[in-house]
Amino acid sequence: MVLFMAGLGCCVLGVVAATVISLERRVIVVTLVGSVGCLLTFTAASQVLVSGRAESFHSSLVLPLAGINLTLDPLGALFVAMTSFVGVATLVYCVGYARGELRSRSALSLLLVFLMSLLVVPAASSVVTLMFFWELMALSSMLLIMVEQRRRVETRVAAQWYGAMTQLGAASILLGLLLLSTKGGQTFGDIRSHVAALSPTLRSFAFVLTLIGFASKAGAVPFHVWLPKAHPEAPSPVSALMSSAMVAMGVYGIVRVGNDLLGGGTLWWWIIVVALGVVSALFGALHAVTSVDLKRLLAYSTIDILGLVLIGVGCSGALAASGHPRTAHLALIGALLLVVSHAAFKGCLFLGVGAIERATGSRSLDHLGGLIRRIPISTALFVVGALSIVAVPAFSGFTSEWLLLQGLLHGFVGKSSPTLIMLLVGVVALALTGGLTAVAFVKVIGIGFLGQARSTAAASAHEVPRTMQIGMGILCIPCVVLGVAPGIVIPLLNRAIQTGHSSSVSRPVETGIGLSLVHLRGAIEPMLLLAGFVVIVAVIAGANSIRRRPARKVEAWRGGGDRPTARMQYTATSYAEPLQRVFADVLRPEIDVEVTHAVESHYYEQSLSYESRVGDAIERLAYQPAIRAVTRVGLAARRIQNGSVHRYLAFGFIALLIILVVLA
Amino acid sequence: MLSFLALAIPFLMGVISLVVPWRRWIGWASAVSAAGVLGIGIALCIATSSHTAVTAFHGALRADSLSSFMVVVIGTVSLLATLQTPRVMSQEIAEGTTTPRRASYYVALMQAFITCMLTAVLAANLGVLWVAIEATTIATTFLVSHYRTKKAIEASWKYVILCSVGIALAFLGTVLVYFAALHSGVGTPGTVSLNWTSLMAIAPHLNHGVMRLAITLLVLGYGTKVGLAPTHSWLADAHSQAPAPVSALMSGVLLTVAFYALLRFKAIADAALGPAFPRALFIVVGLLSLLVAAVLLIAQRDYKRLLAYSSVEHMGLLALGAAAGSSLAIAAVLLHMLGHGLTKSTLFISSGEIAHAEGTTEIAKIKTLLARRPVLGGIFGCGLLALLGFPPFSLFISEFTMARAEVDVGLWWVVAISLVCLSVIFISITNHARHFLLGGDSSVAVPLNARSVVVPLVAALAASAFIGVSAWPLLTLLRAAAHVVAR
Amino acid sequence: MTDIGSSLGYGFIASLMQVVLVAIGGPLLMGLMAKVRARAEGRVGAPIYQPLRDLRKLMAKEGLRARYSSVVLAAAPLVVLGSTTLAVAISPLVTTHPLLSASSDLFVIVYLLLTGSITMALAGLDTGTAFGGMGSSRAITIGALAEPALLVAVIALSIQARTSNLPTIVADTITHPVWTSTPTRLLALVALVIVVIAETGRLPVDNPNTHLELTMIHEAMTLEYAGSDLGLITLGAAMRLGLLFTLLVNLFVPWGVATGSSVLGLLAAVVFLVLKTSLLAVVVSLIEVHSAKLRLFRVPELLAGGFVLAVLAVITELVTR
Amino acid sequence: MSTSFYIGALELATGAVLVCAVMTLWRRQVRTIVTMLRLQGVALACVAGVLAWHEHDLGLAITALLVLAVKGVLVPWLLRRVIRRDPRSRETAPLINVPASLVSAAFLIVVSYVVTSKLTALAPSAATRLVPIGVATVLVGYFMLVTRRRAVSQIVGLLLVDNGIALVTFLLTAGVPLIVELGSTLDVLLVVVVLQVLVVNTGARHGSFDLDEMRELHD
Repeated sequence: MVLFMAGLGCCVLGVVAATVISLERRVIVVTLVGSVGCLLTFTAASQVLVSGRAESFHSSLVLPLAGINLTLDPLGALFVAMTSFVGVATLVYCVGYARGELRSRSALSLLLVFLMSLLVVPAASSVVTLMFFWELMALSSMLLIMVEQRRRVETRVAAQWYGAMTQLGAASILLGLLLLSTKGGQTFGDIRSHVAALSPTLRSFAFVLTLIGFASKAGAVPFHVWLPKAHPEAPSPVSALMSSAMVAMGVYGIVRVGNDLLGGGTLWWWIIVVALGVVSALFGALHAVTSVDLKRLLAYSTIDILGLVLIGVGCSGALAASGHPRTAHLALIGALLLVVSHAAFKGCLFLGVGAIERATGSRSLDHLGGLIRRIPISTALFVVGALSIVAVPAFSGFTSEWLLLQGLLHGFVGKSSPTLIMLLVGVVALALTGGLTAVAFVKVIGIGFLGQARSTAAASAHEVPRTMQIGMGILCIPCVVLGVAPGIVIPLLNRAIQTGHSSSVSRPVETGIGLSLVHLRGAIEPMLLLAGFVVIVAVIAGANSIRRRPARKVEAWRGGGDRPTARMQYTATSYAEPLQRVFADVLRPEIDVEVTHAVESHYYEQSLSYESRVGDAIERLAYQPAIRAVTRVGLAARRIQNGSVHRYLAFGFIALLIILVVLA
Repeated sequence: MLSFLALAIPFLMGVISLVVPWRRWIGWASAVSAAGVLGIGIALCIATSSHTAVTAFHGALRADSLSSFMVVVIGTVSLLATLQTPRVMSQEIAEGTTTPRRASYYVALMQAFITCMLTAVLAANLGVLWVAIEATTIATTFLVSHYRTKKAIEASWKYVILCSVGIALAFLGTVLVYFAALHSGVGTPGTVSLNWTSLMAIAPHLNHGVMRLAITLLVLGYGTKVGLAPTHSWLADAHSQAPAPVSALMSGVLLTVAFYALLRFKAIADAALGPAFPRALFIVVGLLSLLVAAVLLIAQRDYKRLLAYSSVEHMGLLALGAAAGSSLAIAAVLLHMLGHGLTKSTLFISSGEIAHAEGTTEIAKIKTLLARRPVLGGIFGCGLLALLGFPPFSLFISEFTMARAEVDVGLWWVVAISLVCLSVIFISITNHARHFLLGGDSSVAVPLNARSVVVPLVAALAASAFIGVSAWPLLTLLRAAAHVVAR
Repeated sequence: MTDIGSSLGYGFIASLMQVVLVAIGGPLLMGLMAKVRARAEGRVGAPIYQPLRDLRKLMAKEGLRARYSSVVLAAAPLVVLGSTTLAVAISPLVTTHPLLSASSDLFVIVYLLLTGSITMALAGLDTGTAFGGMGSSRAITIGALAEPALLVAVIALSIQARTSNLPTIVADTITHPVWTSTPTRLLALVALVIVVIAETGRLPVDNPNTHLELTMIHEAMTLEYAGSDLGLITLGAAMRLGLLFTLLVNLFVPWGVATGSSVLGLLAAVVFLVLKTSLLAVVVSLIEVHSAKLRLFRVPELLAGGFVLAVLAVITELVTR
Repeated sequence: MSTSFYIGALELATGAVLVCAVMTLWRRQVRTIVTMLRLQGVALACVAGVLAWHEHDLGLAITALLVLAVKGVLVPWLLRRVIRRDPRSRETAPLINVPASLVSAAFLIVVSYVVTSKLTALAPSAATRLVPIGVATVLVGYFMLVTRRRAVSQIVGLLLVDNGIALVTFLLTAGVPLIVELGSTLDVLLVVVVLQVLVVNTGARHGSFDLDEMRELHD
């Protein structure tokens, strides 16, 4: 715990440094101090994960009228470790990335405040501590989104949306947790000991309330609207932190409250969770396929992956509730591993987009192309992240999704039909999203990095500073390591979920050279697979290159026309067009085609313009009407204060009469 | 003796400012007197920290830790407000909106206003408390109409009429309490008085029917002054027209002083009627205020009125906290009073500066403030964040604790409703703030070179943040003060 | 130790055998299907071993690469062929104890094949020509739509066998012959056939020997390839075909697959496998003869049908359990 | 003195207070209304005096004189000045016409009888029986505030409320402690002064003081 507090201290120190140090040395010092802090917290967290012993800290001086409670148990430690890791990478990246507003005092100090709150939230062990740092996290991230608010109005709108959604979420979390802490004591320990005494309806009510809040933080549909707005507008390091660490806090919250504080709960809770997950996964995947703005695409894929995680968490909860603790653990491990690897690859991808933006000044796929020849290193690092997210074997994405699938697969044993149906739906959603995610990222790599440059900026792109590459590289490590040798982290995950579920079963996954399920038939050895693949490719390449001249460079086939130009290539939009057409009923794209005919004949066209936008249907159909309604109420309410003193007096008079009559 | 000093200092200051013609130092002197009040308040807190009350004037003045805390709140906010006096006044004299004579009046009235509030919180007799609060109305009327514009006059007229009627009802309520005390059947009529302690002593024997009527009238009456719906209407007008420091003082402490009166009476009512009835009463007015504030903030056009309605909102929160009534809740209520005082006065003072710089109080007419006036906009923005209950500012912790206390006594549905209202308010205020704070480029930034504005306001925000993170100097005091009116 | 050593050796031999078998059998399978089709249409058609000849010719040619191509274009053939070969090596075609049989998981195979298609799609985009993009877009779309049907069908099988380990499933099926006739298997079979037709680019989804730009899918992606690269890719495609067909038959008619560790058993298994697979090939090509190529936007309907069948397979498994 | 006379006097004076209140609703001439107010002040003083005599309470006697001085003399004088300065407020312009006002006044009186039963029940006596009248006066005053458009009539309404409360005080508790009584009366006086200053100054500066024009401050 000393180490942990020291790490937080470093963050505070960094805030101070950010405010006092002069511009030229500010960034490097702040990032250095922050990274040291993250390393300290990372060490503390890994100690807890390895030893499995929780450590705690309490002080009644901080946070008046309640006092601060911090407990670093394995579950929390997992998220702390994850956050610290991403934090280090992001800060290193910042050294090269930070320009303009991001180097300002306020922005840098806010960045560290954000990091600190991210580190404390999983360690908070009382309602007030959690809410305090939760809100601090919300505030700092909201302000960080606005760092570049002077340039674009979208940024301000995004920040507003984010603020509103996070406020609503926090409100419902607050109410839920307070309901749990009614029977005296608001520390998590008290809640655990008292929760049994609460009525089931109250518990369910509390769970649903907290679920709404945490799910909105995890970007679950239909509470996701803020996510595709906020992530693109924030500076890349911030979006990386938000998408990899902050969004994961939503999952943490659900696991903490549902599994730990409420100790499992009933089946239908988890059915809701799975339902949320399924909808988000499909919705996110589809929008990711059709998005053209890189960050928007990544944001939607975050919704997608977090949806899968929710499916895992929900199914695990349901299995536990219907008496299959082993498979429940398996699914939960899969979900948590997915969270961790998502943090790695999504962080890497967001930082990569930052690099692209720095190199080309654009985020839109339709302005990119051919980057693999201009910025090879960034491309390579980005591709690692992409391969990991499309779950190519021997990358982290595959391992976690495999575990998740095994969890669901071996869950098909019980007789409780709701569970089975849920598992079925979950599995189907996983299957559906797998292919779509692949399309989305093939599109990103193929359109963005391959082919010819679609703009002069892309054609004259330059490789980004070394520190930015290092930052991305740090995040690539887990993408590969978790994929090749998942045995390293599985034991830690086992420990993490032991605190999660009240019932403690032996480890569901055995780790040797690969993974093998205990008492269940299923195993993979990614390392050996990789080795086999390498050998085979080597053999083929060798055999192929015997007495052969290197291939001659020629023009691409002209198809009988002129030399193919960049404008002849498929664009991002046209690449996804077939799928967009297939799923038109869900996506509701707004397409307007404009044809101006030649004056001579109706059959000849002068010019033709085609535009297709895919807006967020849920925002259009659910949120906008609500906003309009509230505004109408507000306008109507002005009549209360119409300036007439007589009306004001009448309010009092009527109130007086009512009182007198009621009390008589 | 201390409490007597607390009254004497501002009173004398007021007299001085009337006899001595206006000089800039008089403004500073008034600030000094406010600082003196604050000092005495702290001294009182230390003196009363061991659950003992300090009395003066044969018990006419009585300071227990609750009153001492209120003195501290009054002192703090008055200091903030009076620190503006020298600059604002000489500025106005220079611009010809004020004459030196009226500047002296201004100072005198401010001091009178402070004296009245101090009397209210230090009076042992609830009748005197009433007189003092009514007197604040009189003292502030001409402060509200300071600028003598048609609008200012209108505002002060509404202010006087509405508050006087309301306060009159409060007097009726007080009389009923006295009546009930006379016929409580314990103690000879001679001994019965309107002293809070003696009333508390016989509270359990007071007649229920009378007490119900009394407490209801009191809530309605003093509620007018607190700015609780349905008699909140004067608030927005008065606050938007008064000079910024006056609005700061009114919104920052006047409302809470009136609420202090309600706390005293609620203690009696709880003892007499049991918690249920007063609780219901406070919940009704609290939720109503929140609701009114929420709907009126959605389409608000004037940022001073916006601040005023947010005062209504926070008073509603206080009412709900008082409804919970546990000592934890009351401690949170008191903390909220302090935090709200700091934040709201900061906001009003800075809004005054903005209005002076921009020449308008309409939200729609101001754009890109943060870019053009970084300091002023920054302070105002931070103030808004504090007001919206974001950590680390103290309003977060007090609101959280009040909600917690309310849920503890089973009022979770109240918390739910209030959270909905708070969210609406949050969205509306952020929406307005977005429109007039954000955007623009910082190339045209004009620095604000008025240290007397920046330093106190930043200090106030810092103080609010500090209290929010760690209120160790206050904790014992808060608990002691809460213990006075809550078991 | 020796036991492990021997089993390792055995596994190695078996896997090698499978690789060779599929590497040669895949092209022959294509030839066979072409032949059957030709005969059905009343033509003589090319000899069955024509594809092998083509391969040899391609391998001899010099390589050409487009000027605007990157490393992806060069690496794609290796990755495609490599991933397919790995899948072939570890899946139970002639024996239930191939190399790495522990991790010859259904999902591994599926994702290995997915890796292949992803690489092809990227290669199609690499040269930045319109046709490459078109082919890649269409192929990946079809792949994405086939993926769920494939996975769900696979899951149906795994649920029945209580594992997703391929050799175990095959072995269990041999020990429980009943399984092959359960509705689950039959539904899954139909679903898988549809998926396999889509994945291998046969009619009615894609016409393997069209060169009309507007209709081609797989061919459009490989348009920029020539010489040995084209050879490797064609071989990869052929092996993919072979693997999917052989897997299909082994999952539904597993008899003949060597469960023991005798070399004789292996040889017998090879014979069995060849017979079974050729039979399937003939059937598929006969279907092809009688079906015209679908419009691209009719394909999703077909695959959706496959998907629904797969889901039905799972459900029936759940209810008939 | 005999109780019968005491009760008679008390009832007479108390009744006078209410009658004056109702008259203010009835008459249109502001001048007359002010006269009514003066009469009411006197009547109130009488009530206090009678009670003081009956209870032999010196403090109450002083209060009676105070009330006479302030409400019977000072306040009406101030109001007359207002009227003189502000010609527009010679005629009241009610938002609700006179007959309707009188009907609602009757209704209010009934209400006050109903609601005060609890009070009289606690300590039934000659004085407390009359409390409803006091409450009625308060309500009528409040009603006037709500329905009358002229500045003066609003001040009058406010004073009616005050008088009513004072009446209730006398009847229920034979007056609150003297210090409070002094304070409250002084406050009333000051309020009237303040309002008078507002009206007069505004009249001087902005032409006239018209409540109908005072609707600039709104949302």
